[in-house]
Amino acid sequence: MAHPTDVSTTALAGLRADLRAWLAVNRPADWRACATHAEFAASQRDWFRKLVEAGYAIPHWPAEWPGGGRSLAEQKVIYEELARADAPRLLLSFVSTYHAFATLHECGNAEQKARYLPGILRGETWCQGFSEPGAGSDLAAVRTRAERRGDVYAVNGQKVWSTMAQYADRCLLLARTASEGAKQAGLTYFLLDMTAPGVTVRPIHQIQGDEEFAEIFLDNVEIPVTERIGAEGDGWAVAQATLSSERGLTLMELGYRMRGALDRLAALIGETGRTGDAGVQRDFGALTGQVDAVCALADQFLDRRMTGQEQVGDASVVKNAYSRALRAYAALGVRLGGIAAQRREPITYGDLNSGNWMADFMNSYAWTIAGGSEEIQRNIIAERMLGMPREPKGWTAP
Amino acid sequence: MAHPTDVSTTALAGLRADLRAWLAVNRPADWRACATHAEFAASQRDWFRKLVEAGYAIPHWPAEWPGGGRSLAEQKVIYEELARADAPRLLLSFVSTYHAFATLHECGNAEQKARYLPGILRGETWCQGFSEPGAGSDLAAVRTRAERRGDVYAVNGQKVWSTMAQYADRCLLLARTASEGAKQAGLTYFLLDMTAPGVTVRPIHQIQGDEEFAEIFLDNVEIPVTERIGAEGDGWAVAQATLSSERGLTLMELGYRMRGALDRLAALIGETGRTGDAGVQRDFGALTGQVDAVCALADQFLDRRMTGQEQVGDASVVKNAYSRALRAYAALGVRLGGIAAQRREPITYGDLNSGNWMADFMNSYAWTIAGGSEEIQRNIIAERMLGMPREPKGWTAP
Amino acid sequence: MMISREELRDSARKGLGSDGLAPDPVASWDRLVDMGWFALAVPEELGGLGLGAEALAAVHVELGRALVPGAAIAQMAAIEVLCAAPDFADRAALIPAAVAGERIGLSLDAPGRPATGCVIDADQVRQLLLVSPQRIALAPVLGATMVPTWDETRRLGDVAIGAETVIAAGDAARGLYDLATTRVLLALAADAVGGAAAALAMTVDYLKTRRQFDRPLALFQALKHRVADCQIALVAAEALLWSRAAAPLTVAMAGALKARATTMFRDVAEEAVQLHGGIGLTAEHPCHLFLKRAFLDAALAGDADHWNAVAGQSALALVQPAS
Amino acid sequence: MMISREELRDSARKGLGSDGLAPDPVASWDRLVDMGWFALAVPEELGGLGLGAEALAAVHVELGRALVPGAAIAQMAAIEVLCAAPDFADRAALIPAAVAGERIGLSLDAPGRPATGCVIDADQVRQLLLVSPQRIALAPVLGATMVPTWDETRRLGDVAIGAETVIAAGDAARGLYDLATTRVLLALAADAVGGAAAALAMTVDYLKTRRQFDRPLALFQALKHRVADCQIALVAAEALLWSRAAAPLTVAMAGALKARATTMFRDVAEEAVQLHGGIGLTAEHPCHLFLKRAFLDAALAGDADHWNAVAGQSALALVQPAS
Repeated sequence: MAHPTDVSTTALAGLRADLRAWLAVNRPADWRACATHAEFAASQRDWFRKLVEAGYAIPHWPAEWPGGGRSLAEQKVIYEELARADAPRLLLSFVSTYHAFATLHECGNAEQKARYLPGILRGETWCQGFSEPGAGSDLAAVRTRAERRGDVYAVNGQKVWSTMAQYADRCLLLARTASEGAKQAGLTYFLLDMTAPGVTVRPIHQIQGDEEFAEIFLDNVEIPVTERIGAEGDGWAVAQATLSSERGLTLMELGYRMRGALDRLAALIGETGRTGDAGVQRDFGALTGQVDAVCALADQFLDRRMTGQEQVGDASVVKNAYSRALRAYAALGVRLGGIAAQRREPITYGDLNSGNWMADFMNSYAWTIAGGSEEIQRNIIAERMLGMPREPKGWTAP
Repeated sequence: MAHPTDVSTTALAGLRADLRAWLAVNRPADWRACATHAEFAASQRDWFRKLVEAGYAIPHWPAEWPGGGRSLAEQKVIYEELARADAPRLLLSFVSTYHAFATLHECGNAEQKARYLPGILRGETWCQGFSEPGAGSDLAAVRTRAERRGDVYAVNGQKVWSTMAQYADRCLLLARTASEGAKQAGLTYFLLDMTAPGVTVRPIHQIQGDEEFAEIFLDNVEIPVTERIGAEGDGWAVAQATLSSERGLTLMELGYRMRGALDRLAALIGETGRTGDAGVQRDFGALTGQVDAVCALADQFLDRRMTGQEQVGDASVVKNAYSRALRAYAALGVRLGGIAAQRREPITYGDLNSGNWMADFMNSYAWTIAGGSEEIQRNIIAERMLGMPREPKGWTAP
Repeated sequence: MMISREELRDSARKGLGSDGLAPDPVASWDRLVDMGWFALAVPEELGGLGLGAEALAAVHVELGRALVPGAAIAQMAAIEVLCAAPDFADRAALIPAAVAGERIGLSLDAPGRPATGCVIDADQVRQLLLVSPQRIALAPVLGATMVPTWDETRRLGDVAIGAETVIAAGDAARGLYDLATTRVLLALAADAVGGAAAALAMTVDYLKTRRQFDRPLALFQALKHRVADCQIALVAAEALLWSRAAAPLTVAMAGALKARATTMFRDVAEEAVQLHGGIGLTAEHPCHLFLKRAFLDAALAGDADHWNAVAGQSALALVQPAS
Repeated sequence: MMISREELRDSARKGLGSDGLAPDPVASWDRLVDMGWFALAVPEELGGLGLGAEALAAVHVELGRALVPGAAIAQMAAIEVLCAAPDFADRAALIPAAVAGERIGLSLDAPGRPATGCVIDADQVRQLLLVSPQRIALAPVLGATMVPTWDETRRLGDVAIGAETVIAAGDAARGLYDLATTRVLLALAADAVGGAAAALAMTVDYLKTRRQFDRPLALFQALKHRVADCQIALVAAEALLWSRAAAPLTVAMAGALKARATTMFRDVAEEAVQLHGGIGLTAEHPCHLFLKRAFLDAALAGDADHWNAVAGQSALALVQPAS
């Protein structure tokens, strides 16, 4: 998407200095204080608007967009600095600027691009309607039906695990238009207006108290044919464009954030008087090594992408290594926090390493389960990196 | 086999006191000093002879045999006391007194019983010829061929992982007499004279330096038809009798031995000056809990057998819990031993918790791999205890 | 014991069975009273059943299995302490009242916890039994501040107390402290075993039902091996529980058992959430209730770090270093 | 560096490739000399290649992969220390001799190890470089007692030494100690990464070939997930290795890397034996060579307990406890 131009080290340093100075003034200091998820969503909108104005929100878009045309190296600098400054993560606008943008840019027609891309910069938000209650990690099993009726499709079904869908203006929707033949071939991709009649959104109450995800119920929702991306049956291919739109930057950013947050654990060790506990020293030391390894891995992954050396499975390794370190980080906090960590404190929205140890621990499951569970990632690593055979398709219960 | 009679607590206490007194005098003190495996085998023969004379060698045989007719509760007392006294484990005579005895007793004809059972008490030793290089955990895949030629069978093939076969007089042999139909149905069971022409035994050099196992090569070995147990094709059923002959006593004994050997770890912690290391205290404390749990589990397993409550999969749980604790025991020793533990000391034959940490560590694999690997045990637990479906037989590589 | 483990189990399941997971706190407290469980350890001469540790464990396994809310563990331990303190005159009235359900809190001297903090159902407790190795005392509860807790089945609070009445001091206090501590640790271990058994059973059922890639999840060998590992850990912890319940118990032994059982519960509950996938992350599915109860069990009355260190020190103290 | 990691790797594989696993000690030492690797870190003005940590790591990854015997790690670190000690006059003769293969032992001040103990190939070493934070010295080796070692690819011995010549003291010694220590730790981490990669590749090949229950073991999902776990740990440790090799390194950072990489190697080698089943238990299969090398790597120059504690203390020292 962005042109990987050869940006000089000097230019990168300049970008870094500019952004750092800008963040010193503009970073919202109070973003962890949101009392509700709705308040957090509002603060996310403000933050996105600021970043758009300053030209840091869409570095990966083409150069014709203000703030676009940045190389991957520049994008890396931007995310490093956002992590370093402990600025809010870009959660609400993530699907819009990565998934919706990539889908429209690569597969949308001229009209669709013109209609929706400028809206994203004005703050229109998108959600993703892929997962379903019965599908989980098996995307091809989508059952939501879209039936052509003249100039519209009538859509019925249910989507789940859609990030912040309750705040979304539009949805990237995958639905089934045919049930014969290969499961993948019957899928079609739509752009759905979330205000359309028949759309109901219900936030999912997560176990740590957040409502980061929502369910979407579709009851005879009419989508104009013009809102279809690609042809009927192209849905699977278009979805691949959506899913491959962001690779690596997020994990690099999150790795750095976790490394910064090791300070919280160190402080806890001090507060609980365990600085001299040899076992705790070792466990904390081993964790710092684990987090450092995740950061090195994420860096290496991005470097390989930049030099065109990315291989199948690399992303799965990084994701797995990150999610394990995240779990280990929170688990050590829960352990050291003792009975005090069992008191339920108000959660911090949008932070994975908040120091609210039980909340962090439960939040870490979002990384081991969502977006391709650890189990699916292990299959990919074994089969596609190590060349072990796949289980035959025909295997079913006796 | 033994009649589970209702032995009073007093009688058990008497047995315990008698055996304890006997062991105080007769327990070989120097059994760990054997310099070679052959020397160890000789010391095993001596020890078995002593136990036979004293009436403690075959408590599980019927009452018509001297020393037989003991209840399971009495057998438990005997093994508890052997472990407590740190007497040598009964390795060389194990297959003879359990596997060969059970096979002959349950499936042998009168002649076979008369010919072989008294020999066992005189010290004739048996080995087991089940596993093959290509079969591993899949016993039904046995490929050693036995071909009927008049009054004899001509046997060709190779057996592996046969415990102390290089010292055995006879072998319990499973061979294939038919290759059509179900794999199990083509197996036949033989009693093999290890001195017969065409039998070659090669000890296996194990990674820790022991030679506890051997390979057996069979090159046109002739076995008289009279040495067949059961009919042709009954091999699989007879093998089940062999394999179910000992359940639980060994693990109970080994659990107690490991608990006794925790002292070696405690001494090592003292010697290496880590008594005050909070992490080491916790890790050692957790290990003692793990070993105690294994002992409790083995006890419970035996109790359930005595009261007829044993369930499918129980044995797999005990074996797995034991082998993990054994690995953890040795791993903690290796860790605490540091660079000193990397110096290769002469191994102790017949001891799983010798305090020769690297040797103990490697030896523990015999428990996680041999006699049904941990992986096979996990399948059994999932499928037969928890009722999860088995993989269909037809599943093969694409 | 006169009533067998199995009989207690069956009666508990019958009593609790219809209430479902994490039943109503008030109704289930009344049910515990009705079933006479607070009289379980009360000697027969004081009108109780005179049962011992094994019965206690059998009951708490079932309370853990059903995620029963409330402070039954503290109540039963407090009653047992009062029963073992014959010189304390007020107990003649206190014991029958407690057996009838009037709530007594228990404050066990434990690492990282103030004497008047983390009392379960603090706002319903009329009196607090303060237990330390040096001194056993009873104090009226003047007020309570409830604190939100992650575990949704147990409500914790900090209490303000009035003048303390000393029940025992010196060696007598030590004996009562050991009694209360071993009972609480054993009960928490039992709770963990019951909770883990239920969480694992729920997970196995889910894997058998839920299909992905055209087959039930239960057919995936990697998942089978993981539930098998849970089963091994559960069965081993349960065997240790019954073995400890059947014989005299030191505080260190009870602590090691509690560390092992609650760590196992945590491991099983963590796997339960992961193996349930997305549904395990929603508050509408009961999976998380086990996870949160497991974590609180692990933290209550001294955590695994504490008790494993105690067990390690105690095992080291028994051995003379080799020369 | 001027020569890339990939070039060094390819040249190493070409050079070592035909010798097989655990090649002959004498021949492989000669090969290291022939390939000029002992000159790798020698500055160009002293006739070497002037390469840095990344090149060192690249070479040791390959030595680990092929289980090359001997003391290359010590030799290369000793040479680098001599190169960094310009005031030591004898080095003009010592460096070229060492580059040509004359053996210098290295005794690194490490926990649990006497200064003259655990010297690799002790009976072939002519001189011993004694390295501590306070003092760097060289001493002639008068004799050696070899001790049997579990690792069959490295021979350890205790040496008797003659009069020591001090090379550096004070701040200068500290600098050389840091250099020697970080280099040895980095090299051991590289050895572990190479060894683990080879052990894992061997295991994957075995699983693809070996059949049980009518299918290749590689088709069993539980085994696939276990090798995937090994791969994740390996790739993460390798990424950390290259990231550490590319930037200035403190002793604590090098120690944490060494702890992580050697622990990973142990884990992978342990899984390799288990997944090989019976054949992994026989001395005739090379599987155990990896296991034993992994354990020695883990124990040499300070174990994971030591370095993780150092890393933890160092991370704690950087942080002010929150108020």
